[in-house]
Amino acid sequence: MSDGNGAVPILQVENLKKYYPVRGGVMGRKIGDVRAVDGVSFSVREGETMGLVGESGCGKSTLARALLRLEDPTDGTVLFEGNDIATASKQDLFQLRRDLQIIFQDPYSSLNPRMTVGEIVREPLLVHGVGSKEEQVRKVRDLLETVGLSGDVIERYPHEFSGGQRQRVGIARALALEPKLVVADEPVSALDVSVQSQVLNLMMRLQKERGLTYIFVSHDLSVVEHVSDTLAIMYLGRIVEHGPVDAIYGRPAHPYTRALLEAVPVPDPKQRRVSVPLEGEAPSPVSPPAGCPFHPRCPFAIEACKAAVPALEPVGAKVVDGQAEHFAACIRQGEI
Amino acid sequence: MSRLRLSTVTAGGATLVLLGLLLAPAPPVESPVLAGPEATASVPDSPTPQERAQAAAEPSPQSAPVVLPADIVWETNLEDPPIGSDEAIRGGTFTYSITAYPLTFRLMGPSSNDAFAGWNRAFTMAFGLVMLHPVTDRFIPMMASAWSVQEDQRTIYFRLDPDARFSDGTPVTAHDYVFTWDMMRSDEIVDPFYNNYAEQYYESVDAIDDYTLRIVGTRTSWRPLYDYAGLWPTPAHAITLDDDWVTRSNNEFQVAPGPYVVSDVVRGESVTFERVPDWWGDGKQYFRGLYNFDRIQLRVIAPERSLDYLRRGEIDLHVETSARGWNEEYTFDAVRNGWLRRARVFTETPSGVYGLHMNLQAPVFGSREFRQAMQHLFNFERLNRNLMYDEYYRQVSFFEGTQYTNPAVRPYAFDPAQARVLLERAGYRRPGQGEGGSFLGAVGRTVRGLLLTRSDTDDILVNERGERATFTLIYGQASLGRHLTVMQQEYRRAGVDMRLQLLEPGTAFERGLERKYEMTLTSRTAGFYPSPRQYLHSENLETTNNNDIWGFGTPQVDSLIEVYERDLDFEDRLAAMQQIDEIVHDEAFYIPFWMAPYIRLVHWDYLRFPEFYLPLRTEQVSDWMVYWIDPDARTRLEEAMARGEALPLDDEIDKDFYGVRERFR
Amino acid sequence: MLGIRLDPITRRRFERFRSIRRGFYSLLILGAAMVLSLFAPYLAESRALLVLHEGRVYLPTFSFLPMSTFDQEPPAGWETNDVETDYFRLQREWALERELYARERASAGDDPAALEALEARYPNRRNRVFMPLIPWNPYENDFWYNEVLNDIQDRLEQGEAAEAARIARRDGLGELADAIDEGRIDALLSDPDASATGTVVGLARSGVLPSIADLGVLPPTPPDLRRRHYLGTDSQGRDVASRLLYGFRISIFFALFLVLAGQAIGTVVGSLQGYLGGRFDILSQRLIEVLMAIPFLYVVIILAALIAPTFWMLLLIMALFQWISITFYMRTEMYREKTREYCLAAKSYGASHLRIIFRHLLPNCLTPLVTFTPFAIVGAIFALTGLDYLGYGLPPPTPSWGELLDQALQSENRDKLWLTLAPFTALTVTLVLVVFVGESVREAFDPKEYARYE
Amino acid sequence: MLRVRDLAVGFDTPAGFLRAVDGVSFDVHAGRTLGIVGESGCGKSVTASTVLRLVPRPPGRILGGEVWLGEQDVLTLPSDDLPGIRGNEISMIFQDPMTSLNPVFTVERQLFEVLAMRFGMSRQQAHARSVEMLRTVGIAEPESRLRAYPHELSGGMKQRVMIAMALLCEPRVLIADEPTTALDVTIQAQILHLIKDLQQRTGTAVILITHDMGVVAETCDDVAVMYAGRIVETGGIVEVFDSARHPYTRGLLASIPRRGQGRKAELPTIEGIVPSLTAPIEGCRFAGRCWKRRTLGAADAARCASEDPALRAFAGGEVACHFPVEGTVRPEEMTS
Repeated sequence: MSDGNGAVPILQVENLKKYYPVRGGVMGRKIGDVRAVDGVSFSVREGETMGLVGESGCGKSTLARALLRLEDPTDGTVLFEGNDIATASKQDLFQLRRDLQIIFQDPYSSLNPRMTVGEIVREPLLVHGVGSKEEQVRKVRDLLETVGLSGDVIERYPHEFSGGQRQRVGIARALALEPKLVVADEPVSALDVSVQSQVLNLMMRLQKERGLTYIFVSHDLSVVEHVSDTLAIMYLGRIVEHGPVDAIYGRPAHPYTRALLEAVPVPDPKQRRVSVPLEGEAPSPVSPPAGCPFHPRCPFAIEACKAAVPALEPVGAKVVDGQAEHFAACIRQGEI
Repeated sequence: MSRLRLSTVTAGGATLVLLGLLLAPAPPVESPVLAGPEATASVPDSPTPQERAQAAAEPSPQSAPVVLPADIVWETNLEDPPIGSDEAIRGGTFTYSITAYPLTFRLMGPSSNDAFAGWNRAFTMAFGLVMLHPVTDRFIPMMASAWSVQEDQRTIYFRLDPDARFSDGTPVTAHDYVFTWDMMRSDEIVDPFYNNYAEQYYESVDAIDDYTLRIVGTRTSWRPLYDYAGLWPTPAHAITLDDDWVTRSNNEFQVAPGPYVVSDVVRGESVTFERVPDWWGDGKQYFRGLYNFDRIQLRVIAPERSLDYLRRGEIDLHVETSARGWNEEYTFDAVRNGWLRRARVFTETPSGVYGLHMNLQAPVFGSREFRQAMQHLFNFERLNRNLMYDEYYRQVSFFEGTQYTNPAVRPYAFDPAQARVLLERAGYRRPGQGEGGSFLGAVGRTVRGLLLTRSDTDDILVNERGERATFTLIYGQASLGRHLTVMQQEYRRAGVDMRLQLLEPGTAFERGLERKYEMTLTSRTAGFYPSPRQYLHSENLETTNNNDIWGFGTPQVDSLIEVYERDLDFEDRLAAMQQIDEIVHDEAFYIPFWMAPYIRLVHWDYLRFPEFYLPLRTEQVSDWMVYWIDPDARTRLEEAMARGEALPLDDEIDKDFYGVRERFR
Repeated sequence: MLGIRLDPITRRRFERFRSIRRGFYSLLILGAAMVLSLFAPYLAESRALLVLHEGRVYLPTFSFLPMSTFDQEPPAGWETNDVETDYFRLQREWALERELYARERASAGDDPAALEALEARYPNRRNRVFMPLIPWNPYENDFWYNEVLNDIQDRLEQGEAAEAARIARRDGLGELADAIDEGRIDALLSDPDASATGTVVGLARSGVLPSIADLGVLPPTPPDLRRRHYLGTDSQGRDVASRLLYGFRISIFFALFLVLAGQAIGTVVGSLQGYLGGRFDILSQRLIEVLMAIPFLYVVIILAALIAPTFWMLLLIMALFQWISITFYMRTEMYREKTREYCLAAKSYGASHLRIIFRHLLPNCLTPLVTFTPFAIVGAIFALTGLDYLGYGLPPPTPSWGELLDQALQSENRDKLWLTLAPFTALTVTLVLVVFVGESVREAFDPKEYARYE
Repeated sequence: MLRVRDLAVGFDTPAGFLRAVDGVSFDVHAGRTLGIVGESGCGKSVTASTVLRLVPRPPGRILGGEVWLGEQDVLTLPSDDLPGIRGNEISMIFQDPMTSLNPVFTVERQLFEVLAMRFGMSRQQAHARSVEMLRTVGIAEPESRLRAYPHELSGGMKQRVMIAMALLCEPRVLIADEPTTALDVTIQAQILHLIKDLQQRTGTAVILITHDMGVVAETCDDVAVMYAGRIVETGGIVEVFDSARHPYTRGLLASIPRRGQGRKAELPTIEGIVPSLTAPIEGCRFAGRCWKRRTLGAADAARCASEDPALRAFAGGEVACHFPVEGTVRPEEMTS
């Protein structure tokens, strides 16, 4: 997949897998696998935001962490500007980490409660030995001001801040090494609505100012729609639909995407749903169903769905430079 | 405190059980209870390999028919004075304490060697052929009226006393001795000790006729009667020896030749002996004045409660084992009024080696001057006066309590000045005072003072090689810790650093045997006849795990030991042994501790003793039943107590009829 | 706070701890006692702190001064150069000279020759000895109670009544000294009611002279200010107060070192287990279980029997077992804490494992460490006391509470209350203080409010 | 059905005494659902638990107010009578079903306890009723689920069990405290649907506490908006969502990203943070963050800062604002 509108794909993921062993017995023998991420491929263009959506347990957080090699992937490649993160040596990885940063969901547990805000933001600089002490301190102040906190807060501890302010600190820390790609793992899920919009605004401003590329992981479809350029929907460790936001929201090709969109409660009492969009629950990733993982809940499932895992296929006719942009993994995508 | 008694007989050992009275062996106490400073441990006293080989090489006389030699010369001894007193009055019940209820009334087999067994042996069953007179140390008749030791020094003929009867009236015959030997060797008794003893000591036991017995020992001995006259008669007619014997006879009152039989028991509480009516021994020369009570009741009483029972009149006699108790507790009215009498009776029994031992193979003790200095620094008087109520006597001789002590040997006096002279000769000097004087030294001492140890080892003597006068004393008796720490301070003041290490008693004992120590504190029990070979002969040097814990051995002493063991002339043996005693003293590797050559008695006034109180060779009151109950005195006491009147008091609590105490002055 | 910037959680906990007065004051008392015990050689020691002699100043704490320095008479059998000065006796000897001088000065009049003779007779009256509060080191055997009367008796028998009186007066037996000085002693000794045995010891026994009625006894002796045995002596005549003090010093520092060493090892092992997880965790956990199955006290006793247990050696042996329990807590703490996102964040910018463990995780995992430490100290004190009690702890004559307890519990000492009370009280007070600290720490660290719902 | 008047609850905190709920009044009617919305820390959960007098003491303290359940004031009842109210008259569902179920008992055992206590049922009766109830809340294979322990159930399943438990006693009032916050959107839709469905059948009054405006819009009949321990606006669902009068409600609704809002456009936000409730507040609690106030004249703005507005009736509801908003407001106005 190459660039469509002049933007370069900064990150290319091919067939990424992350399995967790299931252990048992006194000496912890491996007795099975949890397929948290099971063969995921996509690419992200520089300066864009890719939304990654799915319900809990679908593997989106694991995927986010595997991308940054916070977890060692079981298989697959993660090419960042041509370097494979998945297999990079310790030294290479150390250098690569400057360009790849992460923002976490929980602003409470993501900041070490025993370090001051200044120390927290400075840590990456210390680890990478960027600049002199004075330069580092100046840089920390700048960063904090960039994210909307006054530079005086460096002496204070996380517990003195509200959730939104903490998330800003987390963002400042992520920006300290001036990364190119930031993975935001549910960055606003834990925040109140009023604060959520502040943080989203900040993230969007930073993207504009610094040309950042985001991978935005969330379960909140409204938020994702607001900030993303492209979107990947995950279900049971796999991407079931992938494409531009408008295309997916406009015409979801996968039944799961469709159900997901319908399930989002709309803050408008006049648009109430009448029926439940989707029955049942996602099965356990330890023993996924055969065939299409979604088929047990899918209202459109047919016998063929049980046979094989459907591959991502282009949706419709929209093709840019000979490459499709919108994909869905459903054998009946054309029919429904 | 009377010497705690551990059975000293060992595999094949001819040591005394009830000293003098019985030569009969008893199995060793399985787990030695160590109590009090005088506690002793025993170690095997077995024949040397050479001796065993020698015995095996000789042809067995058993093949020849057993006949009495034609030229046999019978010996007997009726010249010695009686053991008991003619004043003794027969009758009454004597009540006394034992520490535990007997597990069995057998003398052989499992559990047959508890506290009660001593009484059982002494009063009912284990009546040997001859005994040692407890004052003259000569053999006198017991079950045998005459004996004849042959020239090979291991064949002995005995003529049995034809009057001897078992308690059921059956005559005691030579066959009963043969049966004893057979029984000792049998598997049915489940008793490896006796199996072993019978095999190792006796080559044959034969009845020539009903009243003539021949015993052949396994090896030549210069003391054959002592070694081979230990068999007692077992009533063959009353015993069926089968697999069930051990269980069946557990609680059976045994048929026995002695003056008493067990007549009555209250399980867990008491055992009563009753005198055999018209006992055959009454009237015999050496049984006169003995066994005066009609009944002896032994009640199970914990030792620490024994005095209370005495005060309540529930027992007649109490033996005080604590110096503190002896000096501090007897201030109550019954004692002040003379109703209860106290007597500290001096006796003389072999006491064995007891004290501090220096390992001659440890570098620090390589110098004789150094060892002698250690002797001079032992302040026995201070310990005795301040920790032990001045109740103990310094042990001196290596053969203390036997006839072989060298009276010329005197203990090293406490003399730090002399010790310093000797230490200097051994090359040890005070370290320079530099440290104390310099500023840095002062800082060093201060810092050390602030840390965890007092900086009091600075003044320890040092020799030219820079080695400090330091050694470790290992010991297993925790109760001696207080004596040793006082000693330690005394040594330290003289510049010698004695470190103390308390070990588990068994470990301490083992370490001694293996000579893995510098200084150790142990004791050994001793037999009536000393056995210097196992302690001092150079043959022990090649190996460890023997009683030569110091690693001592010189050709001179070796030859003296030979004299003692081979020479049949007592004077020669005596001279040799006294010389050994002197050499040991001069070599100074053994710092003898103290002993209590007495028994402390507390008894009601009606319990009467002969004027000599107890025979010379007495270790505990059950050894010789020379005391009796005086019915008149009983009446007198009861009246005095009823009226609250005092009885005339004794002038002297110490009874030293034989002048034992003089020997320690 | 002390110039160290504490992070807010620690600060809050510390403030909370401070607000729990019982624990805070217990900590202050313990701390003060520990610091004080470091100076034990200046509190309880038979060497004087300071001697002023003929215009010179001596500091005997820092140097060995033989008796010859001050012309003191050595004990029987010893030479003056060999024996360190008996400062406690020296103090009394010089005090006696002052007393006698003052007495005779009043009657000497103004005759200069007589004054000169008087001055010459008491040359030491200007000299001074300053003893520590407890003038006994913990090793010294004081048999004075048993010996002094015999000593006086000997002098009397040798016709040295003046010397006998001097000794009596020197050692605070004024009543007896007066009786000798006034020549009443012979009459007293020959009166069977006053002395049944005709000796001074008999005189003491009869109680005719009440001030010597408690003499002639063997150790342990009861508390007595005359000899400055504030808590009496033990069964070897050693000062109980002095031994308690040094025993405290050893117990508490031993416990402290032991716990510190144990917690350090336990923290490292537990942290690694929790952080690395996986095989390492499982294998080491099995090993720990094996180690735990070994009966610790028994092993220490066996080892103590094989090697002479010095302070550090015993510490080492016991530390081998001390660290285990804390690993469990550190392990679970680490397991929990390492999944926190700040740990992932550190990983994401490339912080090394060590940096993550020590800079990020450990400070957040210290709660069990701190809360368990006081209780571990209690355990360690108990273990040492127990070992000493059994006789397998520090070798004699090391002063120790366990050894004192052992003496106290000997049957012959059952009526010697001071022997029982002293170590028992000391042990109880110390342990209660440590437990107070521990409880308060725990409370301060416990995030839970003990709330109740209706 | 339930009338709450002037409820006030405070907590002792290290920072001082905190008035978490300060004069809250509302009514709940049979068969209707009242939504209480607000951001974290506004006092909505405390309000709910106070209705059942479930305030941990210490540090909590009920300072005053009345909770009328029919003719009974719950707050003045002897505490012995409380168990008769809880569960029977008023039931509660909590946010985290995991901590609300006892992990060491099976589902059946927990349901049985409720039934045995309330109705004195035998095991057989209870079993039958439990099966029926589980079926009612949409649990498949109720027989086997009864034998399960809580950890063997998924989050949605546990929440269903909680609802089943709450409904077993046929309460008059059901308080659902963030019942779906921990759940995925598809499951959330199912649970909300279930609650509504059950309510229609039983006529129970429901108090739904949530921070999600979408959920409120989807489910509730009436809504009360809380801010800093107060109700600032209340009214019918359509009225409040369509024409909120309070600047806070307006701001809150505007800051939610909505579909078709214009991707990556800046979201309206409410600047500042919730004031600390440990210090006494003069004037309007929202004054410090109020966008409307910035448009007012100096005199009016001063009134906001000094005078505490009371709830005033307005068309279709009540609002606590001196200068309520009317008509439409452009997002930019709110942000500035």
